[in-house]
Amino acid sequence: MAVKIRKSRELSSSRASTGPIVGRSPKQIAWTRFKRNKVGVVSAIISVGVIVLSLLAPIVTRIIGVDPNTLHLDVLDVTGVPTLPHAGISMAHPLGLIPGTGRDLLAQLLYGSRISFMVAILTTSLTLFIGLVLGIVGGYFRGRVDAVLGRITDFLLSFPAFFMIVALSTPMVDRIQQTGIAKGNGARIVFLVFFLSFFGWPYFSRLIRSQAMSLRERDFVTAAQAMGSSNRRIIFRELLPNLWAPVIVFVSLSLPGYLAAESVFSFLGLGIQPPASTWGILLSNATRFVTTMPQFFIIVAGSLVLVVLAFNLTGDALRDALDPRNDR
Amino acid sequence: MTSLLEISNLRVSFPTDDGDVHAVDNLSLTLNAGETVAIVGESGSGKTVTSLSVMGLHNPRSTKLSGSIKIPDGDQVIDVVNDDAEKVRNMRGRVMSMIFQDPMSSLHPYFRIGKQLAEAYLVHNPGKKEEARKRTVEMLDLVGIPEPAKRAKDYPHQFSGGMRQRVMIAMALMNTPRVLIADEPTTALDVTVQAQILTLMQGIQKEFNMGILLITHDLGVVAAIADRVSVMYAGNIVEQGSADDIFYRPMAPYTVGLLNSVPKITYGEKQRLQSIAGQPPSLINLPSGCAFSPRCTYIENAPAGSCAATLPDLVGVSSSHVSRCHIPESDRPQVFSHVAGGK
Amino acid sequence: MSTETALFSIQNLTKHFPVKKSGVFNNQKALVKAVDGISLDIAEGETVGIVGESGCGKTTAGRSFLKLIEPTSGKIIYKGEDITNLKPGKMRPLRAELQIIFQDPYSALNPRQTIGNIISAPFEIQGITPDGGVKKEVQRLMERVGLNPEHFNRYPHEFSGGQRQRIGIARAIALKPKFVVADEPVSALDVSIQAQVINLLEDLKREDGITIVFIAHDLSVVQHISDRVVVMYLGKIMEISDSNNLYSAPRHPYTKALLSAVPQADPHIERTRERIILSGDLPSPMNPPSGCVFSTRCWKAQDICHSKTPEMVQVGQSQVACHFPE
Amino acid sequence: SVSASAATKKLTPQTGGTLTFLTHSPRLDHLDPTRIYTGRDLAFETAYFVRTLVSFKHVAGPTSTSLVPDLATNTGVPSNSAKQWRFTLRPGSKFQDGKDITCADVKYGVSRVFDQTVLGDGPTYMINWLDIPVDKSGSSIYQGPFSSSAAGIAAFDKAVICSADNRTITFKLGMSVGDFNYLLTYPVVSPVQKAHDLGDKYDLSPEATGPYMIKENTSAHLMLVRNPNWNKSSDPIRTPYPDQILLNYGLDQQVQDQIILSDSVPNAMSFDAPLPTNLKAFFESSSFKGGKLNEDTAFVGYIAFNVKKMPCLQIRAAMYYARNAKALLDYAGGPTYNGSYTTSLTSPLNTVDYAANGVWGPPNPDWKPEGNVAKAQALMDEAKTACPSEYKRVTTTGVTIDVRQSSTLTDTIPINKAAFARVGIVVNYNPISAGYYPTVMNASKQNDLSNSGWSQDWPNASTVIPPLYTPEGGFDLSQNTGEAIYPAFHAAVLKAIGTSNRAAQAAQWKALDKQAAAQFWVLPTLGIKTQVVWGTGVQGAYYWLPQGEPDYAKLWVTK
Amino acid sequence: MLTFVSRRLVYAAITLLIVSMAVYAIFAILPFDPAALTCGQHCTPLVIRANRIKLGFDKPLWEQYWMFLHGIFAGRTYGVGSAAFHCPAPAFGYSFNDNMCVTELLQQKLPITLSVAIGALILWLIVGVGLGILAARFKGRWPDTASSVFVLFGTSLPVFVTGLFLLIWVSIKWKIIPISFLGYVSVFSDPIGFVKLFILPWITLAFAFAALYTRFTRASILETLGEDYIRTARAKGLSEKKVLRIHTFRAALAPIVTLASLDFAGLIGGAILTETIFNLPGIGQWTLRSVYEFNLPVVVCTTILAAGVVIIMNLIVDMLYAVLDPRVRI
Ligand SMILES: Nc1ncnc2c1ncn2[C@@H]1O[C@H](COP(=O)(O)OP(=O)(O)OP(=O)(O)O)[C@@H](O)[C@H]1O
Ligand SMILES: Nc1ncnc2c1ncn2[C@@H]1O[C@H](COP(=O)(O)OP(=O)(O)OP(=O)(O)O)[C@@H](O)[C@H]1O
Ligand SMILES: [Mg+2]
Ligand SMILES: [Mg+2]
Repeated sequence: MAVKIRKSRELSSSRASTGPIVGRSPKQIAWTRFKRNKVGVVSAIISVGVIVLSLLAPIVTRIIGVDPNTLHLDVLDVTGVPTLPHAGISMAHPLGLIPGTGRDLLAQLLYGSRISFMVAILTTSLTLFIGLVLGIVGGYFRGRVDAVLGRITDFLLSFPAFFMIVALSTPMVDRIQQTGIAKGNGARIVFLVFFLSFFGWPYFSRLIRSQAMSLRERDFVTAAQAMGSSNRRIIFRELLPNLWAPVIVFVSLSLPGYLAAESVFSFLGLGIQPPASTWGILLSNATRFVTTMPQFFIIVAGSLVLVVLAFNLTGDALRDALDPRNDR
Repeated sequence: MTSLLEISNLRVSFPTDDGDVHAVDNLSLTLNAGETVAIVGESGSGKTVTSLSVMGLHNPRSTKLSGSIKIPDGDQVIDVVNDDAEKVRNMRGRVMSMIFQDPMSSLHPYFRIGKQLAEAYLVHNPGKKEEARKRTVEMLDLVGIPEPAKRAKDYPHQFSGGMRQRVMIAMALMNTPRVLIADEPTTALDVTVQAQILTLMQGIQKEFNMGILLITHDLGVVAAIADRVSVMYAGNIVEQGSADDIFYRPMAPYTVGLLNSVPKITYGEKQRLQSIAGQPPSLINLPSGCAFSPRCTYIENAPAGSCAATLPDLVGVSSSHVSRCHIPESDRPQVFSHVAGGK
Repeated sequence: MSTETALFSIQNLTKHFPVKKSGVFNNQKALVKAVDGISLDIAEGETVGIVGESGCGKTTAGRSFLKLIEPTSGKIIYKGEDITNLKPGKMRPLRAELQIIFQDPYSALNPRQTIGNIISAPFEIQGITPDGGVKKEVQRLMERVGLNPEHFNRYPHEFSGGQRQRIGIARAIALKPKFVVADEPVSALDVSIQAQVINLLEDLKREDGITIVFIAHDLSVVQHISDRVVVMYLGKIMEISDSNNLYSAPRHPYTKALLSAVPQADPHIERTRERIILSGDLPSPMNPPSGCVFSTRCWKAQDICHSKTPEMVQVGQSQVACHFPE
Repeated sequence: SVSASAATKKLTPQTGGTLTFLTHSPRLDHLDPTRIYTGRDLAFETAYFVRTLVSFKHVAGPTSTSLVPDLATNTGVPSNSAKQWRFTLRPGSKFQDGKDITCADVKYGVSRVFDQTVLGDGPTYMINWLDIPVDKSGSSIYQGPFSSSAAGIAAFDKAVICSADNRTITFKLGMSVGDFNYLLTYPVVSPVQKAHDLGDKYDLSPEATGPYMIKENTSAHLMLVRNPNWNKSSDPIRTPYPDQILLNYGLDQQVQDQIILSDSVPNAMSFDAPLPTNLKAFFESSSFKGGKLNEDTAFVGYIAFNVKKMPCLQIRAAMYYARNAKALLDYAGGPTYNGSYTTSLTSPLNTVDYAANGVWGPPNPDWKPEGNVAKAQALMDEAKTACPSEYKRVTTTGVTIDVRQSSTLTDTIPINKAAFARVGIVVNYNPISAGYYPTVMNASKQNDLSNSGWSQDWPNASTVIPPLYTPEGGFDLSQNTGEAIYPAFHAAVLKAIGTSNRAAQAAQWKALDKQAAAQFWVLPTLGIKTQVVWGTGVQGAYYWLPQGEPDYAKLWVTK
Repeated sequence: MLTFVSRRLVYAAITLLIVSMAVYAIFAILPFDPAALTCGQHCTPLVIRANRIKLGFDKPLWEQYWMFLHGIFAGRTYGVGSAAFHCPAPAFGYSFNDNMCVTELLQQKLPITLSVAIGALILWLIVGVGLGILAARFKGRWPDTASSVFVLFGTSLPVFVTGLFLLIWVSIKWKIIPISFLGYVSVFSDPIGFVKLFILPWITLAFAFAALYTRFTRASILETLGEDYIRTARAKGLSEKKVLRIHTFRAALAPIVTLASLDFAGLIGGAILTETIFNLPGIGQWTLRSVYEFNLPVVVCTTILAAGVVIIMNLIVDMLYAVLDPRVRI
């Protein structure tokens, strides 16, 4: 019989398929994986929702019809607790009134979140920027620059950061005011953002550095060098796109961290000061009423916990979805 | 010859999010004393899964196993697949032992070599510390570690790759098992070291009259030490026979393709390699019929449409040489006539 | 062949990596002599194979050829020009002609870029616009290496190892290089796929006349594809031989041992052959043996071997560095 | 306005047990007699371990502001138109170590206040009053016992004289001070043994002269136990019932209140007023079984204008009228708990010197509790032409108020902002968390306004008007010395101090108070009320007017 | 080993020196006069000047710093004349608010902070590692789910929320663990009183940290279980229990030891919130208070102390690691 041999070129890879994942970028795959995680999706929606609400606080409060500054002194008893039923929770004041001044709690929460988020977002951005730049510089160029950066990182990491920020708060805020960069709460925000990032970037930069170092050893970087690529192009085209995963995870986990940090410093009286409103200030205010009007404390603490939880869960879900081990 | 190991109709699959991964599909195999049986196949064909099944090392909660793996232990015969896990555990390291592909990561980095070896002995001989120590030194000596008593006090990272693989072999031999499973024992090693290990394994087999189940993708290694060979493709055995049968009288297109793909050290004019086109299939959505059919160069010689329709049976010229193919057996020698190494 | 007529030539190339040994108040520096004085002339269109055990310096040598690793000393001459100390800016145009293919098809491709981007990168970097535009040329290249050109917009993870290796090859040949270092391009691949890639490389070599340095630890693969074979051990060249000649007449004891150790896919050969089993392991490149580096494992070693480094000598059709060549 | 809320049952006092005090303060200000100055410390420490030569009467009601002898046998014998005062010591009084208290010890005690560099914070009247010359820079030539020149020592020895029997002490003053003996209620004139003086360190463990002595003084608590060398016969004042006094520092205020509310520690008395949020639970709920006091104090709150930065009288007045006093009074308490509108810088509790000045508060028809917006607006309109640049600043960038950081700022700042906004005045706040007074007392650091408060040292406006309105007292935050009327005002103050006729003096103080009020050098806020609460085990508590605290000397516990 | 330690000690000393200089420099550029803060309301320029001299603020900065360093080793005398007093070495300064040498105060505060930190450490290790092991052991089943809920709340609830809840409700309202007024008692003199005093702070801190450790332990164990050498252990015929106990834990817990040591070091200065809420006069509360009061010598001292503990702990961790993991050579 005739022996028939098929030509190998005729074989397309159509049947010898590469699995069901066809035509999707790593981002899309991560997204698909993320979408499968119900808890993560809900948390992400909450997180984004909260940020949007806080950014749009003036509009939102106007729509709901609440105002953060209107005092309702007339409905307070001698101890400052609203005398209305359900502590003032009503259609007009969905979360009730704040004891002491009778301001609307929802509006205050929304406005209060703005500074809290501002601090968290600014700190995260600054940390991200410093960490990314120094991490890539150290990891990619190595050599002496890296050695120096490494020493500085080690040095900073051996500081008890929280402690240092507490210890430095008063003198540094005064110093900032004196230099005229900012006054009052501006100076306090500058202080918090600057020092939280100052002690925060080494952690992130280490992560990025190790990633950059391992990426640098990957052959695609050598390939780019072999093609005559400039360092600039390698950093921006080859390294950075591969650093998105740690960046996104870092952002989603450091936002709640810094949000909580701001509230702790305000709670201790070292952060932003009244009359500005932040979640930390609301919380420390709420502790005064924890027995006489527990719902105030529960709503404020609950909001903080909810937001931190939502961000953390989003971060976890993102981490799972972007896990480099699932990358291939 | 008594059979030390009898695998029949073994099926292993792993449920995953994307569907079940059918890693091993209906595999049967026997291993006799003093014999080396090799399983060859490409990456992902299910070799390691088979060897772990024999050891009973799959996680029962994430693995679906069926069929049977019978291993005699004294007067009784234990079925690794269906018997009590505790019984199987009791046999591990005593009746059957295993050496793994990567000697670098297979030893615990935190414990001294001696302790790890002695432990293997003590599991099955509780309390006999002194004997364990003696045997450790003995075995290290046997596998060719110089100054064994001294080296037993070292940690794994103080050994080179080849030495570590020797240690792994020594550990596998601590209780003089009858079945030794070697999963790619030399893949991570250099050729010169590989030669040392292969020679060592052959020597040990003679000494203990063990049955060795050798798992590898290197046809050279198979040719060097295997008595019988099973060729696997996508979880299936496509051909089984003596080493000579497989290398000189291959009956399955995949075996032929494999043999043709291997470059050989030759004098003079070099022939172009005959590669197998395409890629191995996904184990989740196996092609219908014969899993190899999409890549098969000889498909036109089979009855039209049969390859894509049904999986051929494992039948053969003789009971010891069987293969899977729809091409009529009588046609095959002619079809495969250009096999390079054929004699 | 002389350096003048060679397309590519290296002279006495060394690469020593400084490594830190954690000392007390000072960090003692130790040197890994990864490549220790190798010389080689490669003619245009020739394929030179480099074999040796893991860690003997193959990769380091290959990358030094292309100045992806700055050599410690020695000379690299390409087309008669000394490129050893060329500044990166001057080097850039040359990079189009000197290319590399990698061992690991996973790490060689940026997982965040499409195949199209990966293969078109050389054009972008070198600022070259081929006839008919980049996209068309990329698709032509994809077809050339046996990939479906429609997969232009896919990402590396959607391809199998063999396909990825083809992508890497397509990228390497995009600018029609003269000289390609293939660093173990098939080691990570299964036999069946390995054959596909070897065939592809052979086609390229034949059709485009590319000069290839083919690095592998698998002697049979190297011998199959190369015109000449270089055997390395501990950063040094032991033997350079015509590839056909190597098997029939190995001159260096190490080559001999290597050849005898490589198992062949043929039970008859295996059953009948005498295996030379080398004792011990590769010594550390941080502190290589004095004299002939192979002397510690050589069954023919005599006193001179331990004290004097052998010179490269011509024996038959081979050059060999041994005091007692066969 | 003493509300009779102290439900003290007529029970026989019992001896023994531990009386516990709870405070959120980290410590008492001072234990060293020379340095004790704040009301609560005075009440507490003089009740237990520091005796003074003279004391206020330990009884409930207004008669308590009269003097009775303590270590001395009399309340002082003035001579030479009150330029010389003589006191005789009571026999049998001993130090903790058993040594008799002598005139030399008192004299040594007096000498210590002169070294302000080592022993600051105490009342410094003695330095101004004793007949000791001053040097060119105006400081006394006597520098205290630690580092004095021979001339200084000689001058001091001439001013403070012990009799031969070491029992009678004579003070020679540089001017007439009719109420000099009131100063002797302060431990700054208590005996200290020279041999035991540790300077700065004496503050940690001063030697007791009272019925209790310090056993432990840690950062967590102060523990007092009975002083074996004190005997009842030599002390007409104190009734030391409990065996032990324990003062716990640093509690969270909420926790502190909850402990008393739930009567977790029946023998505990809160050293601080309860949180405003808990007032209802303490005072209006039947579930609280412990004791409570709700009383007026002599403490007057005010916000000092930095007149140098705010020279425009109209604006200062406008701020006064714009302020919403009612909201602030109602905030956490109202008149019941929070206090009353200020009508004079002198407390109404000082019945001799007090009179509503007619500018501040109710007698002024223009004044309205929630603010007189119309009047304030009119003043602002005036200011627009009278002081345009200041007007512009106040209504645009605004004025800045220094405040000490506190938890109630979250509430009071919005209330104030809203009130001032009614007439277009913008207020900013500068909360200061550390070193409030050193900051605001520094003229270059002080902002437009600085929040403060003052309480008389004893019932005489001489301890109010001079310290607050003239630099002599060292507490003049209003920077008013540049004002046109100031020289005349200052002269009148000096004259009033020297006036020994009490009625005539009172008339002068009233006039001065009114004059200052019209200038709005300060913005008065509230006369403050205080609340004290304690557990069911504490007995014998009543409000003691002199220091505005419970009379600690009379407390006992039911174990 | 010895050389490693001495080398690291030198490094630690240099780091501490830089820390102390940095802290000094920061306070030196302060916009106001530290001497002014040493006296209360009645501050006359004379007093401020005297205090400045007493505390050495009149000297140039480098000299002040030198006196500070010198004081650490040789003790330091403050004030002049018969009112002078001496703080014996190691003298970190003098706290004018407490009228005590900082070192003396430190001796009072340190046991409290150590009690808080050690107790919390033990509790959170037991709970965190225990839950982590359970979660890893029963991966995907209910103990795993339950522990992840715990982890979420533990990591999201701020310490002051947990602490206040425990204090107000558990301690005061429900009187489950009544509040203690004994002040600090040592474990040795009154173990029950000691536990009563510290149990709530321990729970508060442990709740936050245990969550972290549960998560970390679980991940670490699961990762170790996937190692090849675990498969080797199973292949020897070891029972699953032994595989876990002997082969998995040691490898999985090594990084936890590191983490725990560093967290512990952080607590020496960092239990600020907990100490504040529960009114424990330890280092954290002391620092916070000193920050409020602007008590510079204390802040300088505690900052250096806290950094020192972290640095020394880092050194210990590295040594521990070398003990735990034979691959690590030091
Ligand atoms: N626990 C598991 N869960 C899911 N899939 C698995 C699991 N273990 C193995 N597999 C899959 O089963 C298939 C066979 O794997 P196996 O390890 O047996 O291949 P192999 O022949 O040993 O290959 P190699 O030569 O690469 O070692 C592979 O596709 C692998 O991905
Ligand atoms: N960047 C480096 N720093 C220090 N040592 C290095 C470096 N790169 C390689 N080496 C060492 O140099 C020697 C040669 O390495 P090289 O990678 O060239 O070997 P190879 O022959 O390619 O080995 P393989 O077959 O494993 O790829 C090895 O001992 C290696 O450890
Ligand atoms: Mg395998
Ligand atoms: Mg290599």
